[in-house]
Amino acid sequence: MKRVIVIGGGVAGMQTALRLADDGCDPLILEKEGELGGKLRDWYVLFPTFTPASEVLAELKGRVIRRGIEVRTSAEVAAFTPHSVTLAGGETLACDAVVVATGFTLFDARIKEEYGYGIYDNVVTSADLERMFAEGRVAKSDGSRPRRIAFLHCVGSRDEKVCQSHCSRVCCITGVKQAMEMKRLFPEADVFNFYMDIRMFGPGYEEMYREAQQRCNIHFVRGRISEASPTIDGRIQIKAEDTLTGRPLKMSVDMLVLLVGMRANDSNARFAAQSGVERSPSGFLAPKSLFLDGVRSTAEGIFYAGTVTAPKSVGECVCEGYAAADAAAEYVKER
Amino acid sequence: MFAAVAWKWGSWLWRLSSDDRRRILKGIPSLATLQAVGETVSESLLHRRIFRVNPLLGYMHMSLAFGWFLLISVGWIETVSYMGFRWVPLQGHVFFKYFATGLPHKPVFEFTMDLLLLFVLSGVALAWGKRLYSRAMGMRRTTRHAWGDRIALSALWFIFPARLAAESLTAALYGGGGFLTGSLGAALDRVADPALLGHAATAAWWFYSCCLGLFFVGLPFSRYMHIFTEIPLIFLRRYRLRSGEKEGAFDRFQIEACSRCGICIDPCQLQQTLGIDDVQSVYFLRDRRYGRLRLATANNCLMCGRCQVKCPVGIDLNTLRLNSRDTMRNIPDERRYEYLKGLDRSQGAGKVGYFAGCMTLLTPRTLRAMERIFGAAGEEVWWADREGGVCCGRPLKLSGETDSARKMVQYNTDLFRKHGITTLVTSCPICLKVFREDYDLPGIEVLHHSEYILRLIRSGRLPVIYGAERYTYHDPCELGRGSGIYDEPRAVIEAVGELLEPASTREHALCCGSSVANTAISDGQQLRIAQAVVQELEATGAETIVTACPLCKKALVRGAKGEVRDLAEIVAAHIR
Amino acid sequence: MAAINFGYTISKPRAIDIDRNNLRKSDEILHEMPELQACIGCGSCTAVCTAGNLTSFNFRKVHTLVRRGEYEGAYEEMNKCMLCGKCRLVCPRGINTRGVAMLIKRKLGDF
Amino acid sequence: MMKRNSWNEYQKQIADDRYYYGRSCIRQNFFPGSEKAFIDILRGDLGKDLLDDPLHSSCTGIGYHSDIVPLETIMTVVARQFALMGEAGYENFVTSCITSFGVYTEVLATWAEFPETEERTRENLFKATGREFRKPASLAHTSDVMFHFRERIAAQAARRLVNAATGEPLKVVEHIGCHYAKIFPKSGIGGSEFPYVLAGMVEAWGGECVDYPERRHCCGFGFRNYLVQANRGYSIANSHKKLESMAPYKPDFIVANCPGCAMFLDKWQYAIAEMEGTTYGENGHGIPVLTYEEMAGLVLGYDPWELGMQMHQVDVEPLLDKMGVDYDPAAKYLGRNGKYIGKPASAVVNCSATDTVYDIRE
Repeated sequence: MKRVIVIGGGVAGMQTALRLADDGCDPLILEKEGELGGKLRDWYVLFPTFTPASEVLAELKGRVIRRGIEVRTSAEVAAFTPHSVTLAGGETLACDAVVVATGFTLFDARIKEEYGYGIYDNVVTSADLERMFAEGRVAKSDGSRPRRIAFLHCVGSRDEKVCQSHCSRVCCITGVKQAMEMKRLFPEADVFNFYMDIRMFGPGYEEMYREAQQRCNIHFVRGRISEASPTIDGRIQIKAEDTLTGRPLKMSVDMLVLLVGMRANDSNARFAAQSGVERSPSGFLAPKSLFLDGVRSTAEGIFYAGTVTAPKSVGECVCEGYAAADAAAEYVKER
Repeated sequence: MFAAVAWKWGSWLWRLSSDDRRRILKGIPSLATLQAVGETVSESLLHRRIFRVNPLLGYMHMSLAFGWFLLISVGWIETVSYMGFRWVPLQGHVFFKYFATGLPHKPVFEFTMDLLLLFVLSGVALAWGKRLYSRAMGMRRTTRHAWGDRIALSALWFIFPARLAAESLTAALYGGGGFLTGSLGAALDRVADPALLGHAATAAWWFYSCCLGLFFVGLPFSRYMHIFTEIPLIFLRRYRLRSGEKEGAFDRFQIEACSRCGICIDPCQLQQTLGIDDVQSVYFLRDRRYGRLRLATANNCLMCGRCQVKCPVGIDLNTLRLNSRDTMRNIPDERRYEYLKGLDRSQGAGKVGYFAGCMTLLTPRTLRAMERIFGAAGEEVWWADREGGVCCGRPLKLSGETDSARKMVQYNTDLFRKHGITTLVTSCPICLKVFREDYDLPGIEVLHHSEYILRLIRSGRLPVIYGAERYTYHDPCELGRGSGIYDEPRAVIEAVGELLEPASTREHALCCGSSVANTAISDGQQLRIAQAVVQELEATGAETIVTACPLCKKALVRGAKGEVRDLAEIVAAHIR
Repeated sequence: MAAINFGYTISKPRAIDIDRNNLRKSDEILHEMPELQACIGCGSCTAVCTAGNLTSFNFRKVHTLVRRGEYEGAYEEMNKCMLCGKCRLVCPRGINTRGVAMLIKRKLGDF
Repeated sequence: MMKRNSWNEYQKQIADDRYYYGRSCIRQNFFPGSEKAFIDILRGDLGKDLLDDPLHSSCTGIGYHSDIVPLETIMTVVARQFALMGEAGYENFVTSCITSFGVYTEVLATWAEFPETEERTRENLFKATGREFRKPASLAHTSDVMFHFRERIAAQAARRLVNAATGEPLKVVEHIGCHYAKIFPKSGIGGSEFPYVLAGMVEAWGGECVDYPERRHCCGFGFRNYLVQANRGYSIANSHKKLESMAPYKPDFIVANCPGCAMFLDKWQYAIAEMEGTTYGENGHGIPVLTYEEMAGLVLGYDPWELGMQMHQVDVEPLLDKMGVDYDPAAKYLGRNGKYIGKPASAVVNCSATDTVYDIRE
């Protein structure tokens, strides 16, 4: 049986491995963390259905285990070629093809220091908030209930000032979802979403957006927050332009949630240099073609699945797992 | 009771405007009085109009009203025949049977009275039935009443059964009675102990008199005030008194003449399609009468006029709703709309002026079609608002802002006069209605484009080809029920193709649901109404739905699978 | 204390200060017509507006300011509206814009 | 206290000795003791070599930011200063003015980005003056230098920024001029969002910085906003906004590193008090505004009148009392030679509720 190594054990990697097994290959998942699951492990519920992420993850992991797919955790990849993968420890594994499903890195909100993340209490990121939801303990740092919450879209997305020109796509709908969750937890609180554009690209997203506006009375203000500063009573004052009225706007909030974007992994540059694959200007790995070869790299025998090529939703990553596996299986059979 | 009624009428009459009073004085010695008497008989007693809407319901109302009236008059004659021709009060008969037990029987009277009682009782039975199961009466919904009404209604319901019981028991004790009371009495006599019968008779007579008393005391303050109010209303209407855009004393006659029969509920599309059942005219009039009308109720009406054509009392429901909105919303503000000063964006010159209206500017195909029609007919046209104009004012009026509407009216009137037109054509029925009713345009003939196009066709100025298409026509409310234009659009359609009539048509036509008169229902609700209307129109099998209102067109097109066209469009497509 | 005339005064801030604005009427308006929150600021209403064609009246801007608690001048501005209802026909979010115009006038005016 | 350490990421090279000093155009009018204090501290207390060259000129920054002086001209003027520095045998340029600092930084950045502009400047300078120049080895603002030696000054301090009576640290509002790091965030210590240059001094000398909402807001000078009288309402509105925002924190004084900022935060307090009767400090007084040199001078035990603090619009005596500075009230309005220099009329900003306010127009 042909061995195909899947680098990364997130949703895309797991689905790739499952499909490779279906296609008669012998997959091996290399996961750098201690367990499978990738970023989804830190997520609470998924848009637009509020499905628990753990439910999706448990199902996928269960399938991987039941299928007896070989998995190596805590295995960080240092380098790879189409026919070998070298681990950080120096061990080299031979294979017939490689599927790169290494995902993305969350943007470090501290870089946008004007928003005060890591400086002021009660400035949190969307990822922090997911963790708080999962732990069932959403509150201000002093334990009290927030009365006014602001979400800021596009932190580390579409921002040349931090070298992230691309759109991370899923943050808009995440912002809507989290705003609704906050409103559910704190019905008395006012929730404001500050956005540059609202990009509701997926099925059911627009409907969810509308529900957030009309039923949950979440205020959407078109304008990017320029800065956050502390107030004497421990709140955060934010400033933005309400571009739809052409007036500056300021208010103090109890919590500021930064919807952090998806950044390309730093390892992409290394992989590109070593393996001859190409990177797009955004830093994500570039597929051979955006139209006909979305899961193939520019190098023979190297395939992509998931957010390693661009920001994607969970469902899209899983779909790419199927496609990447089929493309890899086809390749190893012909070889 | 009579005092309360008299006081009410007196005060309303007193508060009538001097113009209205002059109309009454002029009307009294005229033929109108005789006609009013006739109408009073046919409506107040016989309920001819209800018969037309719903025979069963008509019978119910007639049996109650006319039956009771006869019962009172025949009873009075009976009393008189016993007591001789001395002064017998009208109500003298009520307890006659109770007090006059020892008198000789007059079988003719007893038979007649029993027959009448049966007549009334059949009506009561129907009323009970209507409450229990309104569908059997051909009404999907019946009125939900206020507490005062329920008491009066219950009293009314029990008056006649109580009278039957009382008279039967009396007949059982003392004999006599007709085929109904007599035979019932005889039956009772056979089965029951006379002492018990005696007590029962006393109780029944007491119950009867209580019900009667309760009813008459409650009458002026309940819906039964209509029994008496309809009569002066008929007279005043014959004397050409009308409700206007501001509330007036005459409105009170109209409001209290409402019997809350609930006939207005069924035709209401808000009820039919959306299940909204607390805003219909009956509830509106009730709330207004008792001074608890809310804006939400006043606003939630399409003002399509479907209920008005069905109203058995002929109450001017739309106008009353309009002037309620005026009371609630009108703000006289002289500084409003100052920007209208000196504005004139009109184009061209000609004796014929064309006013597209705001909505037609959103249906440019209609506008282009009118341009073609004018061109083909060789008409020189002055275009009032092709490059944006000022609203006709009707939407503001419909919203109750009548003073603001006056500003629009004044502006457009000045504009029309300034450009010296003799004919004003509009393709918007909303504009048409306000032009005809509220604009003072001497020397300018106002025409809806359907009327104008028909003239062109009939005079040979616009030669059209008869095609093979089949059309169905949707009557716009403001054009049909609002302005009485039903035939012209139909004649125009028939000149270019085959016309198929939908199930509800002409004065019973449905409203598209997007009426500017309603600011309460949501977009989704408007759409549902439009879909229901389209369903009926498409059921005709026609390929194209034709209407003659840009707003109706916009509304219907949302729900339609096939094409929706303005009248002008199909004509323009058939110009030879 | 007699103030000195410096030839200028302290300019009023242009910023909408949500902390200072009284949002009661805004809340009432949104409570009565929650659909107004569904506005996505596309501007169709303003583009099609009969009054906006003749004046600087901007329905979208006025109702957005009202939602932020900026009521000053909103009533006067809203009174430029002719209630013709074209905006309602074009709103992609199906907002009952005529209802909104009437509601704002009612809440901010002397009704 | 703020969890702030991001300033560490914005560090720059500051020379240790041998400075060529560029003065400000306007400071000597409003805070005449400050530049002298800087020279005295550097030469006297720290033993550094600093050249105060009388040949150097205005950088023309005010004209530049008011759209009067074109870019080519200002580049040539800057080049001339560098030429003078080279001729004097120095290569570390320090300037007393934030706008100058911004101008020098901008010009150097422009030359680096567009080398042809540097070439043209060389030609222009040579044509105009016959001089040639070398770019400085280091460019710093004088507050950067003071920040650089903050620990040494702390070691030599005669007193600290604490309330002498209670021992509590003084609450200080630090205000950084916009041109310090807002144009080129990497040119300032701590970057543009959380500049640390003044905060570092305050903390090193025992004070405590106040983090108030409008901390980053401009003082309102804005060049055209002040210079055109019709726009002055906007200028004062900016200071007004800052003062409103900081007042709840009850700061003991304001320290600024920009000539314009110190002046406007000081003088606009007077104007606001006269216009509206509003004051923002203790007991109905204004909040004293210090330059960082004055602050350093007080810490090192200089006499406040030697530092020129009698020239402030808002009286500094309440602060001096709080810090336990020994001063002679009678000497306040005596000039360097002991001659009476005149006394300003009383103003609302310096009167407590119990004071009598005189109308200065009388």
